[in-house]
Amino acid sequence: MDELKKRAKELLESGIVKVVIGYEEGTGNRTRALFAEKAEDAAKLIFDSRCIMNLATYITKREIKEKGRMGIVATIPVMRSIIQLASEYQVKDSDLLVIGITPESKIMEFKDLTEVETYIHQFQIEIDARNREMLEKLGKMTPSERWKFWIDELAPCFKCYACRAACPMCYCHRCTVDFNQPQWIPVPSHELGNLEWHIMRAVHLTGRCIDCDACANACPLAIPLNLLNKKMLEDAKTHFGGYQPSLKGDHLMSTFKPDDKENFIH
Amino acid sequence: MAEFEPKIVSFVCNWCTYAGADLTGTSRIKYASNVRIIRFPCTGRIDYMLLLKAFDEGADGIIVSGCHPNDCHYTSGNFHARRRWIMFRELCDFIGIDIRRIRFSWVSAAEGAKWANVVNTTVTAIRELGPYTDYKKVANHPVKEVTHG
Amino acid sequence: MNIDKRLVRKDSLEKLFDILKQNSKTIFAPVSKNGKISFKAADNFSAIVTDFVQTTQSSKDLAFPRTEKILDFSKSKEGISVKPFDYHSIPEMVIWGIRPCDAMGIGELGAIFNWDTRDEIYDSRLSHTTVFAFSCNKADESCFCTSVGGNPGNTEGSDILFTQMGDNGDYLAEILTEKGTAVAALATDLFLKTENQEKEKYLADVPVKFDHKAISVKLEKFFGSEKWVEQSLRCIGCGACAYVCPTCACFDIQDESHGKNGSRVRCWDSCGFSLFTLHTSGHNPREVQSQRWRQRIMHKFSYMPERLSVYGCTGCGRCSRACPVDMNILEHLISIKEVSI
Amino acid sequence: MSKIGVFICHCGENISATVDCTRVAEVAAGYEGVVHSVDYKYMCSDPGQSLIKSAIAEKGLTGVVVAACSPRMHEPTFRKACAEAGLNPYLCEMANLREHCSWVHEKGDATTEKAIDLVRVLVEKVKKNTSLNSIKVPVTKTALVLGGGIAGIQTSLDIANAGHKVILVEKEPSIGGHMSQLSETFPTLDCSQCILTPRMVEVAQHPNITLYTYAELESLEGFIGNFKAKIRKKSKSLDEKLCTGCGLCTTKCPVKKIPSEFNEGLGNRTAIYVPFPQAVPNKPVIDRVNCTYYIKGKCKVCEIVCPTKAIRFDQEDEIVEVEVGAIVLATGFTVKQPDFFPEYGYGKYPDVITGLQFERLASASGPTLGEIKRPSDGKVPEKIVFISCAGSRDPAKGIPYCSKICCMYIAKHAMLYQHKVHGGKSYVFYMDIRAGGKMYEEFVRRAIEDDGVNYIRGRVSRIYEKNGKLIVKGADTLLGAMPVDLEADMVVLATAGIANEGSEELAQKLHVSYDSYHFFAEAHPKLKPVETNTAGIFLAGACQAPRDIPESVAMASGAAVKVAGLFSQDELTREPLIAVVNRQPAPVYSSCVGCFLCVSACPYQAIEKEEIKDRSGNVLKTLAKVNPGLCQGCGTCVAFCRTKSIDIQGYTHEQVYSEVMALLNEY
Repeated sequence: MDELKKRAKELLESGIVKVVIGYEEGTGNRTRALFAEKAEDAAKLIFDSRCIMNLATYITKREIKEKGRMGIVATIPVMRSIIQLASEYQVKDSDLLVIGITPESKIMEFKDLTEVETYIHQFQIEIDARNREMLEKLGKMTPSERWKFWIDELAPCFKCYACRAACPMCYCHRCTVDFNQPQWIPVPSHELGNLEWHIMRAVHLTGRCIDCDACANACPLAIPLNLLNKKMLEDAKTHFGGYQPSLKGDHLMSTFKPDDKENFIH
Repeated sequence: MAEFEPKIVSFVCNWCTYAGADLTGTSRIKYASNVRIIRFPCTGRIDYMLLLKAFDEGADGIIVSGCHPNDCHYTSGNFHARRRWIMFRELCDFIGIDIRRIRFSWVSAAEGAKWANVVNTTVTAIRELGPYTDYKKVANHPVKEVTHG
Repeated sequence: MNIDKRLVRKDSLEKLFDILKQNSKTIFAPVSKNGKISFKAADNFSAIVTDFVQTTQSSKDLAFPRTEKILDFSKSKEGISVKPFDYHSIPEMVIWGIRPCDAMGIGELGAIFNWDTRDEIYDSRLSHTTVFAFSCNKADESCFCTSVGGNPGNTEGSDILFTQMGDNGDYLAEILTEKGTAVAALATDLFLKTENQEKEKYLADVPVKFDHKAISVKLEKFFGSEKWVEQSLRCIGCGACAYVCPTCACFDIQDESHGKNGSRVRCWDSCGFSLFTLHTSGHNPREVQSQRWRQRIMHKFSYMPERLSVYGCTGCGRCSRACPVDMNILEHLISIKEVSI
Repeated sequence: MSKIGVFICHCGENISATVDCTRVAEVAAGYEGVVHSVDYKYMCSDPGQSLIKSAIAEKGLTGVVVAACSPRMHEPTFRKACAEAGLNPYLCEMANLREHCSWVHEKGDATTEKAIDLVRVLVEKVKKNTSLNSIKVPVTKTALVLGGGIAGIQTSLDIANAGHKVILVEKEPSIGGHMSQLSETFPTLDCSQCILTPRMVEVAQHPNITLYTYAELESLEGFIGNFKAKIRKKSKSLDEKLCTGCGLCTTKCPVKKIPSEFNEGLGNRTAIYVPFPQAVPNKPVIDRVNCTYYIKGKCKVCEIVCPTKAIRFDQEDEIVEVEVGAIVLATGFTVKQPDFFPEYGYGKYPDVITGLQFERLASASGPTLGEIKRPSDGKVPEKIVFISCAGSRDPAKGIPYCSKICCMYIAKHAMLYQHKVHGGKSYVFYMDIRAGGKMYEEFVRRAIEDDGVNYIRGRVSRIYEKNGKLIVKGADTLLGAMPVDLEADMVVLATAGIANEGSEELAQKLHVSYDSYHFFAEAHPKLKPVETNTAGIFLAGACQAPRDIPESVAMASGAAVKVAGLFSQDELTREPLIAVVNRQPAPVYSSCVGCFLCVSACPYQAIEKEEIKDRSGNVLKTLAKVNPGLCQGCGTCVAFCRTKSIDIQGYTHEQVYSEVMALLNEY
């Protein structure tokens, strides 16, 4: 990835960007976010299969935004997040320069977000085989079996909100879970508090989640909470022909079709 | 013990279903007394969280009802609501919430008889399903002593 | 009391477990779910996992539950009637299989809960708890107990400390407290006399990485440092570190009421959350993540030693392992050690 | 601390017959915060209302719950009563014990229990109610009317005669629209221009009407009562003040062979032209596309001949900005161009024409001065065939709807033909004869019975030419689909009425919605036929769907009344039950994060962006802001907002939450 280092160095030297958000070697064979501000920091940049964290999470973060225009090393999921964020007015061209990484791990430059949008639209959001299998398995269960499954899976959750913090789409300053007049979601991490928090999370990400798995990867207790988002993704396909992040801002859940199905309404 | 009397909460829009239920009254059509109506301006206003809250607080069933498509007083509130319901139902079902306990319906201001029928059929259905103990257990009021991981 | 050292055969552990159960003890032991190990009430010995460096969650959950009802109340026109905490609801517990660092953490947590008014509930949970710690015969790169005054065979905070003598070997049991003695007494024939009382050679090697006293001295002049921002840029402000930490004690009090009846609940909170210090006025004294990160380190390595003369860190390394963005506390402490001011 | 008063109404025996009202009152008295709870025979009666008023005065109530009939019945009554007693009307709620309880359940404990629950719900709700004040929006008492056809003319005159200013914008050089092209009108056969032109003149002379012809809407912003519109006045290359309309220029203009739009291409006009003799204003415009000067840079004959030196070749488009309080859309419709029907050979055969072209042929002011002559050789057609539903009611052609006016004008055309061409033979191919309307059916019968028009129920499959005749191949479905071949001299197609080109763009400019055929959509198909879903914008005539003259005029007057009603007050007063975005102290400002997903969810375009700036004008935060003039209070945004930053007054989060709690818990 010398090309990446080189490009990042140029961008920082030329002042085109003030900071490059990328990946660096972490501890214990992990990789982590790097915020390169000086040209020499660029040397620390790496990219390999371990670099799966969704860096888009950082572009809405105040301390990083304040540094000035950001360059961001962006794989396809990251690019999708960026476009979704742009469609929600959280980021614009002047804030951001996308240093794309293609599925073949090639560097790819983009003039602006419109180009990024066009690029990612070639790829459909596809759920991986393992999770698809899991969805099918759950689909075959009876509702009460699923209920047992989820109550049991969510039991360990102690509401550290790592899933929320790691999600690029969870940029709200005050999450509904912190809304206390009225207290919609119980604060304690008892069964109800956990259940309703995860339902709410799934609802709020419906039509916005781009399936990057950041939430599940962040969970310190390995709760398969991304299954909820994946199910919503599947259902969006089934009922509305799916969605793609789009600068047009025609959001799945803020629009409707007069002929949306209603065989369940009687 | 006495027969189980389901508690059913109903979220309806002011312009169609609420008025429809008024018509049921003025037409003196009798129906089961298990249902309590909460009035909203539009189905578009009905927050999915309210449905969960109703179950938390011990409802055994829920009715959500508003204007037929194209009759919405606000032109498209019910269309927005319908799209949310589609996804919310899927999510509930996936989590194992018993969606047979949530009845969605369109009842216009002219359908007094339909409202009575919606209530009666829902009450019968919920009576067969019995109390929603699964959710009540999870809701645990009063809070149990401790929750460990 | 003087330490009574006994030999416990490897295959006696299960017998011991069963005897404890027969004596109606609730045994919390390391159990694995989705590959993550936490302390759960174990019904049978086979459920217990032993092959790990460190559990994902600490054992603090048992004396300081994530969610704990502290009272019930009922409102009426006449006023409010309160049903206070039911101390009888506390079970007789044995924590089985925690590491010496966690055992040390129990004391540190206690120091916070009792620094002025005593936390009756915490204390009485603890008084009903017997701690069976197991020394570490292996460690990983996140471990640093030796840098914060602990060690892999540390007896502090344990009632009985078991040290396995060699792979698949028998255990040396150090009965350290009255509580330990009492529990051992339930199964005297399993605690055998032994001459071989040497445990050091079986312990994991955890090199000292820094001097915690030096760190706290440095921190006194470190508040304004640039380091905090540099270190915490990648911190996303979740509570994972605090919730797996054996000594993080922040909690929130919530009333959950339903009509006229309700319960008051104590539940975990974290200084890492952006709303933790948000005032109603809109002012937030810790507006940005770097300030919250600083608070975390200062609290553990400066404020606690200063006010409670204990450290808020046992070197268990859980926060580093649990962090989704690789905020490695050891790495950061070393880098603080290395800056010169 | 709340002081709630609860008032249980017996409604004579309507409620008390099945509900134990006294018990309900007793139970309610026990609720926290309830300081007064009584039951009474008729709460809505004067003594009933004074019970409420005096309780408010004596006990200083902070909220009132009246448990009686449906709020849809008496909520205004009791809110008014509270207001008279000095309590904010929005601190009064009603529990529906009659329609929703006593009338629908048998007498018994269960019914009384339900009544108790319903009361408790409203008691807990009203505790969370806050004082609200009705919203006032200033109204600019000028109306903008888009389109100068009969609908636009009628609505402008009605509004102007009601004493309000009107700005009428027409994109053609003259007002008059399609009606001015018509010969006679059904069902009375009176001359179209004879009844229209006086109205056109009235418009031009009316002191309250400003007329902009050859002009179009450029842009629109604002909301009901407060619109700002930019109008583009296309250059006429003419100083209208100087022009006397003598017409010398048009006679001298060397470019004479431009097909006349007004005559549907059946006649010609010059490059500087007045669309038709009775045009209003009767002043020419230069058609720059065809003018020699604009093409070659020389000519200027008109300038030379003009006695008042009114020609301005260098004149540019002018943008006028106007402030208006209401807008009426009367942009009309157009007819499907028949090249759409290759099977009928339009364009290929000059004697296959449209209904509108026939109107011009039949019109005394038309190219043939009212004689029916066929375009190809000017011969009088001896046999003429009319084909209805040319495009209409033809899903295959993408127009499933009925164009509504064709059945009648075909009957009229056939009748006119029979009157003008004695001994001529006319045939009408039809699917059904839709003659709903006063004197309509009779009119069609007259065509058939008195004037001997031959009606054939069936479709025409194809038309082709054979030695100077048009062969019309059809079928008569009343005779078992027997093939009918006719040798016609002329064929008239009743082509479908469709939305104007660009109606979609216009709708988007105005934020009004449109149907799948691009006709503008009314706010409610039954109850709001002249309103759009954007407050302050109304519809008249065929821009909403194909309409005939009487309907267009009726609709135009309807829209005018809506406008006059709106203008009858200096301020718009609206119920404050609308959405609001929360505001908090700096540096938070609001929990809104400005994702603006609510903007796309709002059916009324009521949500705008608001920039929070510091003293030096730097934007600190961009938030959603609800425009109280536009918000109708549906609450779709409220349920949609992730951060619960939008709330709706009267149905707030706190209110509905407490209702659910109250319904299912003991208090």
